[in-house]
Parts: sequence; structure tokens; C-alpha cells
Amino acid sequence: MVTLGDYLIVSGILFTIGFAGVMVRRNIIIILMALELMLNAANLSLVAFSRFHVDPSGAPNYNAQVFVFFVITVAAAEVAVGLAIVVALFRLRQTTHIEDITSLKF
Amino acid sequence: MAITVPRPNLNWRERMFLPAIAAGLLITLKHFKNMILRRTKVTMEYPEEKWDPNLPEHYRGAPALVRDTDGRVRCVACQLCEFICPPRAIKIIPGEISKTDRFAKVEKYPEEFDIDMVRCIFCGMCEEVCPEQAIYLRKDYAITGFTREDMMHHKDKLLEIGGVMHGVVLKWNEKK
Amino acid sequence: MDYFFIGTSLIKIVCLLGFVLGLMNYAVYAERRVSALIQDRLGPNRVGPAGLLQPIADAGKFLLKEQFTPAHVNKLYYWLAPCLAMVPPVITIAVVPFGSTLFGVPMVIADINVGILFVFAIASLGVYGIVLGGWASNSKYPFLGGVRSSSQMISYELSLGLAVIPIFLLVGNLRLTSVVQYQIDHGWLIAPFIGDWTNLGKWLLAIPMFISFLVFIIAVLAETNRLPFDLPEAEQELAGGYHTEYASMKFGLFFLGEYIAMITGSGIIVTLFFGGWHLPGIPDGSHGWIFGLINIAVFFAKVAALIFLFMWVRWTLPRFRWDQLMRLGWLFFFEIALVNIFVVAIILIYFHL
Amino acid sequence: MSVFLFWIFALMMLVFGVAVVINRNPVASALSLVVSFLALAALFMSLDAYFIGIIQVLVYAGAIMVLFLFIIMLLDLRAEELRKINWVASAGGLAVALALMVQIFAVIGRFSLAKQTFPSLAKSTSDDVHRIGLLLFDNYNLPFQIIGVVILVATIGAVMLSRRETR
Repeated sequence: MVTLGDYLIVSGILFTIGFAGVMVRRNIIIILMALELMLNAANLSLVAFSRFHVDPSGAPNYNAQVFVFFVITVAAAEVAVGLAIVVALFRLRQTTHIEDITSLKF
Repeated sequence: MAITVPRPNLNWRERMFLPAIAAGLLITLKHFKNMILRRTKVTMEYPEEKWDPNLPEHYRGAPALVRDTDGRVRCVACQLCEFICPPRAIKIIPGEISKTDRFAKVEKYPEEFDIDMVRCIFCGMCEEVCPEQAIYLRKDYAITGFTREDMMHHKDKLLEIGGVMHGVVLKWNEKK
Repeated sequence: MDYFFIGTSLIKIVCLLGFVLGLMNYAVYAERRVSALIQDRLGPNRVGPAGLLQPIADAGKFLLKEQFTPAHVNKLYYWLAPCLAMVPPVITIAVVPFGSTLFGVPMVIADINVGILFVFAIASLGVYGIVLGGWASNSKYPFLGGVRSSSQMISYELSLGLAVIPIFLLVGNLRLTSVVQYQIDHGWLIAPFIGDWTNLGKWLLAIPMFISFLVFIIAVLAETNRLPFDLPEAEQELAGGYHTEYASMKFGLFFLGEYIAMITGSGIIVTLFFGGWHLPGIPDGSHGWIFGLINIAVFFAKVAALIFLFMWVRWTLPRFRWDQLMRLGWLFFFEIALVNIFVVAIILIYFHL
Repeated sequence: MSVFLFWIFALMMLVFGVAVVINRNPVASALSLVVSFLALAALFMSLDAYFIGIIQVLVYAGAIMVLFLFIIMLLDLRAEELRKINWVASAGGLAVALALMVQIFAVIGRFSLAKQTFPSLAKSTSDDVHRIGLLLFDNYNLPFQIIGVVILVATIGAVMLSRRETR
């Protein structure tokens, strides 16, 4: 049978992959994608905990799923703003490489 | 100089576009309905349904050589049609009629008479120009072939299409 | 494991898939005939009686043509894109209830409690085939088609989602079978006053439901790239759009995917607004297998009628310009669908429907 | 069967997650991320969270990733593939990530509940949309409204940022 630990480990590995992506890659868009991976790793463990924590009535604890819902919504907003910033940066500097964008003021 | 076409000012009902869309849909539905009820004239479905009975009197189809009532080829190889033919589809090799022949006064007959149906434009000028009324545009329109050679109408093919034509015979007439 | 469930599900999947693929081929044939009739022509009538074997000839032609891959394309994605275009609409059919019951087996492949969300989720994946096809072709016009397609789909998905919320305010459930059951009990949602003629609330409800229907059907037209909104493949401007570089069966998959999307879209519209398999006066499948078959036939007859509507619209209306399409989606349909939700909610509370 | 499916989808998610990071081509990265999210949605469904799974596909795969692809294509990022890799920085980043993973494993290893399997639910087809909706509009009403404001602000921000400078 699949245990809670299996889900947590998979979630942890996914988080690490996302983290490594943020650390290693130098393209802003890829970094944004890796951030999404990290958010989803958190979502996975939240849903796993929700399913693990069964009420006396026999239903999973939906509070965690509400949190996941919030995370997804905020992630959507974050991506919209993030990509708008990337487009604005690209218009100014013609690059999405973070090593080319080192000055604080344009 | 550019001409600025003024945009019409639409009132609110026209601005909704829905009545216009509905009217357009009704028009296409009317066409659909008329087609279903077979009220619209449509293209003839050719191989099943032939045009033959409705061909007009002076339809210009494939040009052909005709024989007279005595079975003689009326062409005298004067080569006027070859000369007039706009796309130069006609090629005639005349042959001489020997002095001893009954028709020696005719002098020439077409030894070979080729019409290249790839080139022919069915203009009817050969028919118009022929002094002997030997070439006619008949009502054949299904002229097909797999090769260019198939599309070359030789003398016997032309005579086969042409058949027999009644009426005046000038040069071949013995009495004249 | 419930072997009965698995067995019946497999039979349903195979039968429905076969039927829908056949329907798709004949939808292509019907499109050609209907367009011809609307334009005072005859259409394909050579192959077989009245041209009925034309789809088989077309399929044979698609399959036998050379599988040509241009040299400048991104090979993997170029081959992947047509498959991606075909798959989502086929998957979506799984949740549509296409009949009542037959021998006690419900005639829906997956009766899940998030039915309509599933439809939207899978339908939103349909854009990848087109975008990828446009991008992998590595050529101007397909690329423009792909970019147009992605922005168009994002714009119209909003209206699509908002247009169905009034229905779920009424039904109180996302399950598509309960939508059908609600319509059996309370009348079809396109005309909720039927059977309850004296109820003013139902007459008022008919107005927002009709608006909802209009917005939904227009959004479905935009999602399936049918003609007033076929900007991604506009022949006159983009030389065919995202499938310019495709030939033979790869083009065929794009082409047939569009028709399957049309069938699926019609099936969902029928389920949401026209009572699904329900026809007043005909009992459901629990009264005998003959009624079960009639219910399935009724469903597909309604789908066919809607497909005819799609074709009729296609051969009547001209294509929108790009900025008009965007303005229409964002500034008109989005707002009208949003206001519609409030109107329905007010009617529901005021009349206790 | 469910164990088999779990590992299939978990492996799929992780493999394509790695593909996101190591692909040089941004379009390939974005598509790998889509596949990874689809597998994640399957994992959510295996945890009986149907609503969340579908929302995952609808929002992430259907909207966010299309937006990513759209931006990648709009900016035409293919030229960036040829850049040289800074191996020292990459190795450092990987080392930090590995340290984090070791730490996570250690924490989960000590977590006693992690060895238990999931308790069974009362009925297999619970109406989770209904329950989540009730919670959302009842207990979490204020956060829900704040989320609405956040989305509004994000929309306005995105429009302002992507507007061209008019002089």
C-alpha cells in the first residue's frame, strides 16, 4: 500500500527539483516555471495531509484542499504579473537572462 | 489620391448585429430549402444526364468532314481551312487525282486530313470558309483521349464523325 | 475490482468511440453537402450512392499520401502536434451522458462529480496541438496561426466557463447526469417555462438562459475554430494557418480533430440546454431496452441538429477581424456572461425556484 | 493496482520535472512542465481530491502554461539556447538543492505518521466540490474575498506593465 511518507517523499523530490531549477538556471522564464514546480510540491503534500486526516464522519479534511485552491489562485496571479514584468524587461533589454539584468535602475 | 469612404452611422438596432445575422441565416436557409425541394436550377450531372436533346441548332462541336449522298468525300483539299485556322490545328496533305479519273476536273483530294483536337478552339472558321461545304462542326463534345496521339483526328475518324450531308455539291458534281 | 463495471465500461468506450469516429467522418461529408446546398451546388455525390462512401475515399486518400516532413521543422513536436490536437476532444466525450440506461447500465462512460470542469479542463488542453503545430513548423504563417489560436482560446474560455454558471446555480451540482435529470424534472433549460406555463419566474428565467445559451454556443464556435472565429487557420490571410506545413494523415488528424471537437461541443450543448437524451413523452431505459435505444437516438439526433446549426452559421457569416474578435470576447461576452450570473441569482432568490 | 499507478504517475511527474530544469529549449521545458502537472493532477485524483485535480489541469495546464508558451513564442527565446553554462555556479546550486533534499528525507524519516497508510473514506464518491464550496464561502470567506482583490490587482498590474510607453 502507498503510505503518507511516499507522497511526502515524492513531494520533497519535486520541491528539490524546483529549487535546483531556481538555483541553476539563468533564464527568468525557466525560473518562473521552477517556482511553479515548488508551489505544486507544496500542494501535493497539502492534499496528502488532507486525505490522511479523515474526519469522524469519514470525509477527508477539506481545509487543506481550500488552501491548495488559494495557492493555485495566487500562483495564477503571480504568473500573470511575473510574465508581464518579463515582457516589460524584454522590451527594455532584449534578454531574459538574469545575468544581463544586474542594474537596479533602468 | 486616396478616397475616404465614410463609415455609415449605425443606430442601436443595427449596432446589435443580431437582426442582421438572423436575416443572413434566413437567406442561406432559403437557399438550402430551395435546393432540398429542387426548386433551384443546378449544374447538370453530366455523365448520367446529357445535354444532347437541348443542344442549340448551331452548336459548334467537333469539326468533321462529310460525304455527299453518293459517298464521295466533299473536300477538295483547297487548304483554305488550313490557312484560316487560328490555332493552326488543321493539316492537309493533298493528293492529285489522276487525269484519267472521272473527277479529273477536281484536281485534288485530301490524302491526309488531320485536325489536332488539342489545339482546336471550335471557332467554326473552317466551316465558314469552306467553298465546298465539306467541313462542318458537328454536335460532338465528348472528345477525349489518353495521349496527344489519341486527340489527333485523322481523315477516317473525321469522316466517321461527319457522316453524310445532303445539299449542293459544287466541284464534285459531274454535271457542272 | 468490479469486473462487470470494467467490462461494460470497455464495451461503452469501444462502441461510443467507434460511433463518434464514424459520425465525425460523416460530419465532414455533411459539411461538404450542406455547404454545397447552401451555395446552390450539389456537393460530392459520385462515390457510392449519393456520395455516401466519400468519407471512406477521403480516409483512404489521407492514409495513402506520402508522410512528408519538411527539413526545417522541429521533428519531435512536428509529429506530436497532430496527435495532441486529436486527443482532447475524444477524451471529453467520456463524461457526456449520451443515453439513459440500457439493460440497467447507465449510458455514460464516466459519471464524475466534476463533470463540466472536466470538460473545460480537457478542452483547454486542445490549444497545445495547434500552438505546437504552429511553432514546430518553423515558418511564418503557421506561427502566426498558433499565436492567434492561443490568445483566442484564453479569451473565450472565460466566457465559456461563465456562461454555464447559471445552469449550476439552478442544478446545484457539477455532475452532467444531474443536469439532465434536472431538465427531465423541470423542463429544458433553453425554455424552462415548458410544462409550468403559469410560473412568471420561469418565464423570466428563460431570458438569461437564452443569453447564456448564445454566449456558450459562440464560445464553443471560438474554441473549435469554426468559421466566424477561424482566425488560426484563415485561408485567405494565413495560407491555412497552423497546418500549412502539414500533409497527408497529419493534416487529417488536425482536420478530423476539429470535427470531433464540434461533435463534443454539440453533445455538451445538448446536455446543458436541450435536455440531453430526454424527449417529452418518451420514458427512460428502465421501461425496456427499446426505450434506452430511442433515448440514445434522440441524443444523437439533437447533436446532429446542432452540427447542422454550426455548418449553417459557418456558411453564412464572414470571418471576424482579429481586433474585433478580441474586443468582442473581452468587452462584450465576458461582461454579459458575468451580469447574466447575477440576474439568474436574483431570479432564483426572488421566485424561490 | 493503486500502488502501481501511484509510482507510474510519481515517476512521470519527477522525470518531466527534471526535464523542465535540464532542457535548453524553453518550449520543451514548458511542455515538460505541462506533462508534469498532468501527472500531478493524477496524483491528486489518487488522493480523492477530484476538484483540486481538475482545477490543477484547468488552471495550470490549460491557462498558466498556455500563457507561458505564448510569452516564450512572443519573445522568440530560441537564441538563448547557445549560451555557455557557468559550471561552478551550477554545481553550487545543485549542492544546495541536494542538501535540501537530504534534509527533507531526514525529516520525513523521523516523522512517525509517515509509515501509515491512508485511512479509508466513508463513501467512495463524496461530493468534494460541495464541501469545498461550503468551506470556502463559510469559514474562509474573508480570505476568499482577499484573493478576489489580489486577482484584480494582478490584472491591473499586468495591464499596466505590458502597456507600451506613450510619449
